[in-house]
Amino acid sequence: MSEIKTNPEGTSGFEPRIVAFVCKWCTYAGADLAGTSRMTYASNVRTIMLPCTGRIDVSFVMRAFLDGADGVMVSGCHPGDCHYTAGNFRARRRWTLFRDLLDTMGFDLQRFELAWISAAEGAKWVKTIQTFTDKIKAMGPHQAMRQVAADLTPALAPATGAAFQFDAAQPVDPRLASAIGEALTGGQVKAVIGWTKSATLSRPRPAWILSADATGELAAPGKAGNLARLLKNPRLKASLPLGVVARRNEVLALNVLAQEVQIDPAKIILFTVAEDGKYLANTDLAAATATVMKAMPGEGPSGFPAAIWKELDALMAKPRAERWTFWQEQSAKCLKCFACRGSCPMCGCEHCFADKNQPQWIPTAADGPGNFSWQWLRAFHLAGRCVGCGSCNNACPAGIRLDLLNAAMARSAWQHFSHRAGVDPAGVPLQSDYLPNDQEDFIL
Amino acid sequence: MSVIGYYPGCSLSGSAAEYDRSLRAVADRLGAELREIPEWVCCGATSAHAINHDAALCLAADTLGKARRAGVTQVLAPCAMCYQRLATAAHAIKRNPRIAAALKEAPGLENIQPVSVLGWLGNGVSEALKATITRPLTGLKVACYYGCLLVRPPKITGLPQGETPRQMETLVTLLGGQPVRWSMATECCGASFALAQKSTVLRQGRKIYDAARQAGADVFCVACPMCHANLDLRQGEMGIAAEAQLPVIYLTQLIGWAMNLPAAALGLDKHFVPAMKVLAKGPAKDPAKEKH
Amino acid sequence: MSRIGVFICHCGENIGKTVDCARVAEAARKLPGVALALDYRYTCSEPGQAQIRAAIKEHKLSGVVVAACSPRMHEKTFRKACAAAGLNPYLCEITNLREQCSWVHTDGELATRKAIDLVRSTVARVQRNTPLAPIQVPVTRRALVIGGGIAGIQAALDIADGGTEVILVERSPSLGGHMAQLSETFPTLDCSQCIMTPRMVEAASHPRIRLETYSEVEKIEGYVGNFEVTIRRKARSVDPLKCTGCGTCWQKCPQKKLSSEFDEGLGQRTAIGIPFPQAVPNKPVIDRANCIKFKTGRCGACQKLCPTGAIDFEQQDELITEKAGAIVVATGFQVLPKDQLPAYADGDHPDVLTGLQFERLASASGPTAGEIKRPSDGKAPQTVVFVQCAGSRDREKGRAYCSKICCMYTAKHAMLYRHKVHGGRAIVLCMDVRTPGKGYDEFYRRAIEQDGVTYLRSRAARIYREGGQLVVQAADTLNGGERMDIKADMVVLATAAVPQADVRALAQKLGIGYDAAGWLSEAHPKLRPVETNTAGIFLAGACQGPKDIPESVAQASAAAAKALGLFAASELHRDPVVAQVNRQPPPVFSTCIGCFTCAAACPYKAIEREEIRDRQGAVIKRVAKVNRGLCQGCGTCVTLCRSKSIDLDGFTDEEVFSALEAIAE
Amino acid sequence: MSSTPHSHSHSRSLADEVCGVTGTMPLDCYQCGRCAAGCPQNVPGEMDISPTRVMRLLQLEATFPEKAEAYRQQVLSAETQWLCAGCQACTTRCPQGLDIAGAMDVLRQEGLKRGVTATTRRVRDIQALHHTFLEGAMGHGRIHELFLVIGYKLRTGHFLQDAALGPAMMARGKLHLRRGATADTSRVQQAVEELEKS
Repeated sequence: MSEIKTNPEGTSGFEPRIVAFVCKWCTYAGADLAGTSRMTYASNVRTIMLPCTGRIDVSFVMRAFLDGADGVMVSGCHPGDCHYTAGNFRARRRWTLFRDLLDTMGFDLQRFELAWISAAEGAKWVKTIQTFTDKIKAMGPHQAMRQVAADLTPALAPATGAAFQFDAAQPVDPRLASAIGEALTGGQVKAVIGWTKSATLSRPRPAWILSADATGELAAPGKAGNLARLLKNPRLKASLPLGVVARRNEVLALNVLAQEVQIDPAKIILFTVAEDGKYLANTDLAAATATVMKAMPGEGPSGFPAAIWKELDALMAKPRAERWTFWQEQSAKCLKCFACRGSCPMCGCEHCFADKNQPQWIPTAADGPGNFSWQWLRAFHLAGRCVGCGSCNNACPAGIRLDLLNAAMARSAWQHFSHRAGVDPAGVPLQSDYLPNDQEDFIL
Repeated sequence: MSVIGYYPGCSLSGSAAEYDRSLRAVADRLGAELREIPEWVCCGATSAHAINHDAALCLAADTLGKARRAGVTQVLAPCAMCYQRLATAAHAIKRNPRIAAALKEAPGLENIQPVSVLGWLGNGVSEALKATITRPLTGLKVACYYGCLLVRPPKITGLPQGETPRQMETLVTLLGGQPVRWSMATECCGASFALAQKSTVLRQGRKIYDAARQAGADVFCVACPMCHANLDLRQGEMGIAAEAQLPVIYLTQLIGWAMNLPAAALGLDKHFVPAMKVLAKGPAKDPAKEKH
Repeated sequence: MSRIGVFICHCGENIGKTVDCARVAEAARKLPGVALALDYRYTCSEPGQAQIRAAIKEHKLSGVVVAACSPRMHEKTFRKACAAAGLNPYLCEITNLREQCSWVHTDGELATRKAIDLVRSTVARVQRNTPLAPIQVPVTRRALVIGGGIAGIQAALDIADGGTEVILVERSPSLGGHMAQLSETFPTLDCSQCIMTPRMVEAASHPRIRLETYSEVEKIEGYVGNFEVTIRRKARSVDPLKCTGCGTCWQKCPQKKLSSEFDEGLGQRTAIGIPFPQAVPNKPVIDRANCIKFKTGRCGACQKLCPTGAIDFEQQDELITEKAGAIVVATGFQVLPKDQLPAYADGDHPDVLTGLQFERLASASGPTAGEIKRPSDGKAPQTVVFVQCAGSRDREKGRAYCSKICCMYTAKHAMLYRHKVHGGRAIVLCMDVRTPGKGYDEFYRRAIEQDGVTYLRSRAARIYREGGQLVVQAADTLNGGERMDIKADMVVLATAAVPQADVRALAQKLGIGYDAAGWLSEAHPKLRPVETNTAGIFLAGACQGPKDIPESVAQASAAAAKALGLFAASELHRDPVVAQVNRQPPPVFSTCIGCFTCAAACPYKAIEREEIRDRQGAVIKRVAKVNRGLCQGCGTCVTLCRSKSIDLDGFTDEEVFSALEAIAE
Repeated sequence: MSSTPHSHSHSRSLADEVCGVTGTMPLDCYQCGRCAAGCPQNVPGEMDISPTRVMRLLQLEATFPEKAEAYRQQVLSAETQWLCAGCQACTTRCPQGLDIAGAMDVLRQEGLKRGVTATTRRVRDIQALHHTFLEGAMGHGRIHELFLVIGYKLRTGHFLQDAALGPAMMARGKLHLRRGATADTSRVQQAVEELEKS
């Protein structure tokens, strides 16, 4: 075997670790072409080949970073060239949302590169990798991510913010009580989910009303919470047709659940209630949705207290590094009690990814990496689905600003895809859908 | 129409005075403000880039810098040579930051954009122009002669059709004139060789003249002082009898004429090959003609 | 504990020169779960493969990692070797140390480190691999051939003769393509139509070939062995069953002055008619855009005079769907339009022709019945300049490639001209003359030595008119670049061969690749020249790149052989890289909650709803189920699944995560 | 990315100089001759060697170090680059996108730098014109045509050339006796010096 050349300066100094996730048909072939044409580029990149950009899970990207990558690149076929016709279109949407999430968390997007590289573009592969490597070299090691592992002192500031509205239980609108009573006696519904006084808390708590004479226990719904989460209850099947005391929170949530085939709207009657607790009508989901839509602004994400957008703007106005620290301190408070999950009407999985260990999607310990992984992935799973009811905030014993991340995702969905959660029971889920001309200015 | 930087260049303050005069007259009629770049320096023309690359770029770049300080983002350079040199400099500044640095210019110099007379009249002006045409050049057969530097090389001028430009034809048609179809529109006239290598100028000039003549043209329409000088001054030397000679008229003069501006205001009396006898054929009466 | 065998290939010097393979093997040996690691000069060679087979048996390997060239090169080879030794082939993974390591990195130390990381990663992945069995899918014994030029016809005939049905789709009203337009063919100078038309008739009359002319492929779904094709039959305005092709309609059509596409604008045609006399099928089409009846509502002469009442102005486009097991794409090429060459065409001078126009001029069935007359005045041109590389080998214009056929057809043109116009001057401007091929160079020399054609080594600068006279600006580069302005009576441009304008759209429908210029991409430039990257779709002819007739025919037969090979098996074995929804014992059944976010995103509609019922038949839960036949394994569903209940065999989350974590170590 | 071609000779070749200034590589030329075919000056009695031949000589100079000197002499002492009118036809048409006119500029300057240029009368005239012009431009910031002509005539001794034109032009106000406005060029001069240093 002939002598192997080594150039000394090549091995000295900071050598960034770069992971590239590429699709099998275009970019991997393009990289092969660069080889067969004997072009040369920096050797820092470690490539992982997947069938399609559609297969590239954002968790892979985050895991690469957590495992110490200084830069991550994702690349596949140009739009229209996907071997599977549309995998890259869906991936594009995913990245748009993911980048906005990272940005909100103060993550430096410079370290996350995306490029369309066809099988014929060996030269583009070389150029992209080389430029990216040089850029990361100049930026230095990925300190921010190391910070995640470090033991941060949790921010112990009391939990305040738009979504925290605990108001004492008020007497119910008698018209609501009687309407429910009639429905139960008349047999239109087997049970009704509503609100009642809590023995321990001042604020109302959810209750299953099974007979007309139980309507006396009813209390007026507060502003917080979301009854839709009770539809996860195994009792549900036996209780159909079911009545639900529905405010905006419930109506929007029910739409998402209908869209995801979790409920059958035909089997649910809504006792709609205005924000001030006044009983409006006894209708089906479609009618209720129409009423809610009328009350909502025609623009912007659905749900969420209006005040939250100012809070979000204020957060985004902070320097990146400050945002990053803010969220690290927030997630440092997390106890991994999963109250957020339990209270969320959208978290309907019987076996949450967080409980899976083959593979382990998030570290189980309530430490830096564990908490951080749970926090961002929870928020990402709610992208285009969260209706901003704030249940998670109210449930979180540590008072983590979960609603801010949810709001950021909701805004991203609206700004890039004019998507509003919970307004159309028949709509296609945000990330399952795409438009050929979805924005992609961030992709090389 | 808005303000635009104006870079007359050396020949417009000398041998091409009528180009300058007619351009200002036309701009005035179009309500366009030409803001002359204070302290503008010579673009270096052929000679600078022929023997000193750096000097060529710096001379042109310096004027761009002055234009920026004059508060304009576009510089109109009527002379094709000046335009080409400024454009080349603008292009080079993008590629090589050292030039701007050497001139102690702050970043962003590359945003100052040189504009040719065609670019200027082409972009949006045409509509305004139409309204001002009161003496159409009906029946006037025009050989639109671009020469080299107005259109070449495409990488600099940004005109993809480097071989077959049509902007001048469009304008002449707009003036009511009749562009002839000929094949020497972008042939070189010999440019700066008038002094040092006359044989070139005479040979090329003759070729261009013959082509225009065969195409049945009454006049040349030009937008370059060198093209003008080489054709206007030397048709005699090319062995063309006086009566067969073709007047060489600046684009801006033709426009001015079509705007019914007096011949003198356009410097139409300054040509070696008299232009008036051809233009006077036009339908409308020429107020300036009586004076002659 | 797993027992992985790692085999590092030097690939002669290719890997070994840059990567220290011995060191990589040494590092691999230290990895947990690795039973042995060997480096070898050529692992893909028979002894190399024998080494793997032996090791599997001897060490009872539970997995194999081959660190060699790209998996796109030899994955199959090595997986076969493993299978031969009784190891499930999907327990063998490749690490790419050549195309993406040794060939692209110059620093040996860094390259070796990278190699070690990559091997470590693949070892970790293989430990998670599970044995997979190929999927069996049924095959529809019918082929779809797109394009009715010589390539398409040849492919259709070969497949049909092989005993399989063929649907031959041609978008124009007749078969024939460019070859039908040609006068004579090189290097034999036999009349193109004399050899072409019998093939057209043969295809039309073949019992197993169904023609769909004046039709286009609208949509393609499915996968190898089971494509579902939607074809648009454009309205001919003529009922092909009633029409006898008697010709009355086009003889009587008053709209006679339309420029003929078949004659490249040199001849004229009527609004109703067949593109050329030997057209197959011999059934006319109405050009609705130019038909007086359709434009003004008046006329209708053809309808009045048609003896069989075949004219049908109301006829509509028709969509039909067909099943096919394999597809041959033979959509051919076009020549660069003259207006793309402003420096040459001189404002579309009538006497500046494209090569294809000259073919029509020289063709006995052409507008001049084969006499060389120049379009402007019908005179026989005394000097003709043939300009090669008109648009080809032009890096600046994005066509750096050689159009390949021009050198030969230009020699042919010059010859034909000299034969037809005695005493005429034929001057060819060329940069090189490229004549590889049987009898090709002899043919080109004949043009010079016997037919007195003058070759000038020059690329034309510009073609313009001086007075009435065409002038070609040239320079003799073999004489120091002496400038020559050649006066010509006619100029023939060997305009570049370029891809069909709409080929990209078709490629996207088919899900096959194309290069920067727009030529369709083969699966491998040397070893798989007629396959595409999509199983069951093959290429024939010039849609893949410029080709002459014999090459197109050869490739068409090759594509046909591929298709027939596919039909030979009773069922297909597909790579088992498909998604599946997890199943678990009751009461869980599956962690899927049936939100069907996946189904909404599946490009192949491969995700179905399955209802899990109890003994009484009551629905316990509704979950997603993947149709393994339809699933193509893109994995989009896997990524979208929040409860992580779907996974992709061959690329499971576990495999990816372990590969990823191992890279980081 | 190491796929850009480089000359095989170790000392900087003329081709390298051309590449440095124009950003295009003479080694890419495939000698199609389109530049020569369209060049108005590539005619008998004008250019002594054709542009395409110039490009070829640059390739030879870069690839055959052992004969580089001879090739360099040959190309630098050609009249061609001096008779180039800079009309850009070649640059516009080159299918390989080479800036041939730009190469001519580089060759003139390399010639002057190395003191190797053609010495024919007309080349000296052309050089005289360029120098007079550039001095005028750098000196006064603007060119005054009359002074340009006078300067040129003093340099070359062609006192009678176009003598008749002068008065005729003055009569038409196209030529003035007194020098018009000038402009300050100190910045430019400093900049040029600085660039030449680096």
